[in-house]
Amino acid sequence: MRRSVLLFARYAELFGGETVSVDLPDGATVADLIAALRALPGGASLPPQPFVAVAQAQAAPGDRLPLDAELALLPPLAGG
Amino acid sequence: MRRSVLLFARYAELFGGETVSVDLPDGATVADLIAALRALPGGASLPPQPFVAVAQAQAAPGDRLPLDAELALLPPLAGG
Amino acid sequence: MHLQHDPLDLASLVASVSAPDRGAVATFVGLVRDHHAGRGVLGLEYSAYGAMAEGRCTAIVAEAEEKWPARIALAHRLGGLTVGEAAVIVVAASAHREAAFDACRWVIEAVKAQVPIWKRERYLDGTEAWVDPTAPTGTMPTGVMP
Amino acid sequence: MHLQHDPLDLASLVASVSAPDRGAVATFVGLVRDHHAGRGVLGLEYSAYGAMAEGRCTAIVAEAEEKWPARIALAHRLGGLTVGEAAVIVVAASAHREAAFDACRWVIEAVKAQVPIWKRERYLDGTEAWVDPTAPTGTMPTGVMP
Repeated sequence: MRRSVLLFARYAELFGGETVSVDLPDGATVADLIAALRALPGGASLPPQPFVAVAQAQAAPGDRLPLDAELALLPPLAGG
Repeated sequence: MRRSVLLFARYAELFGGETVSVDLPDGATVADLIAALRALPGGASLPPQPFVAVAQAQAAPGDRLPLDAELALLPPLAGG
Repeated sequence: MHLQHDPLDLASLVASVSAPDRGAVATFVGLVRDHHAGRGVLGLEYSAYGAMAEGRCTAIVAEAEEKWPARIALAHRLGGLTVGEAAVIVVAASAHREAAFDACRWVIEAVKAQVPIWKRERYLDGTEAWVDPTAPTGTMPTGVMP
Repeated sequence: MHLQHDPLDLASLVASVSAPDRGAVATFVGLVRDHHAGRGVLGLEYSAYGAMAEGRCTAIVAEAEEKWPARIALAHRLGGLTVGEAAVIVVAASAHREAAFDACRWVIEAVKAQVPIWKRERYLDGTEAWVDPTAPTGTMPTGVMP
């Protein structure tokens, strides 16, 4: 199914927008999401393990993506 | 010789003034000063090792008292 | 609300957690510096994943207040800042100064590690870049463009 | 001058040591608490061995600025204070937050250990006493009088 992913800061520039859409199979994991993003134009320069937030919480590569969870791809944090 | 000693806070109340005078021999030490103070009215309730400052620096019991150094007897510090 | 576009005010944050039974107040203020990785900085722009950043700040404050007998105030600036302005303020008020210091320090480290905020610096030479604290020091910031 | 009878002002002390190349500012504020050793406190009076206290404060600041790459501001109140007023403020500004925190904490400990200042508390029950931090906790303060 088609999932929308929120983008911020450098990654919004990388993909040219504040969201990007990817096609993911049912039961897809964070790792699947990262692979799909990496296949998009601009995605090749993502780091090996980018920070993915699922429902506004940091997610591990093996975590499944709940159907209605907000997905976001986060550049290295630079607050504080 | 007669030496004047500055008193503060609780010790000023103890001895009833902001200075007190004691007679000390030449070459007297901080320990001699404490002994002389302890012999004065009110001096009995001094702690075993009260804080003595010589020339505005903490002094050890064995330190000699320079002739012109300012002498002070300090209650337990309570700043900060 | 922990994120704000308006300037941060240390005194009001201190007042917000001070109380007659909390005599020790430790604070940390992070100011915009005039240099970074050897380059002169003119100013910067903070942006955030707003909802998650607010949520993480709230969670960090709650966790600190559980770990230590302290009350915590936390505010982070967003938008454009110039050199010398306060970017982040942490205040920890406690009856004990050890708890105040420990909680304050823990909170600023947690903010840096957990809160989704990003910083784009503007340099004296006219370039700009996204700051990447995970990049090896001494390397150029990523995404430099004129 | 580190000792003053006028109220302490955190913002102006922070400003006095902040600079464009010192982005991390740690502060400690000690406020007059409303209780001590289980007794309700109305207010207190600080007195000092003025010349020695100023000298020790200056020496402590100099020693901290030698130990850490930081600039230090230190101010201690004298005279009568009510509950909630700031009794002491330490500010440490550095390019590095570790140095700022460490220096700030070291200075407040040094002030407590080295600066000849005394505190007479006034209690809710109408009594007063000199505070003796070296006394066993739980004992009555020394010199209690109506």
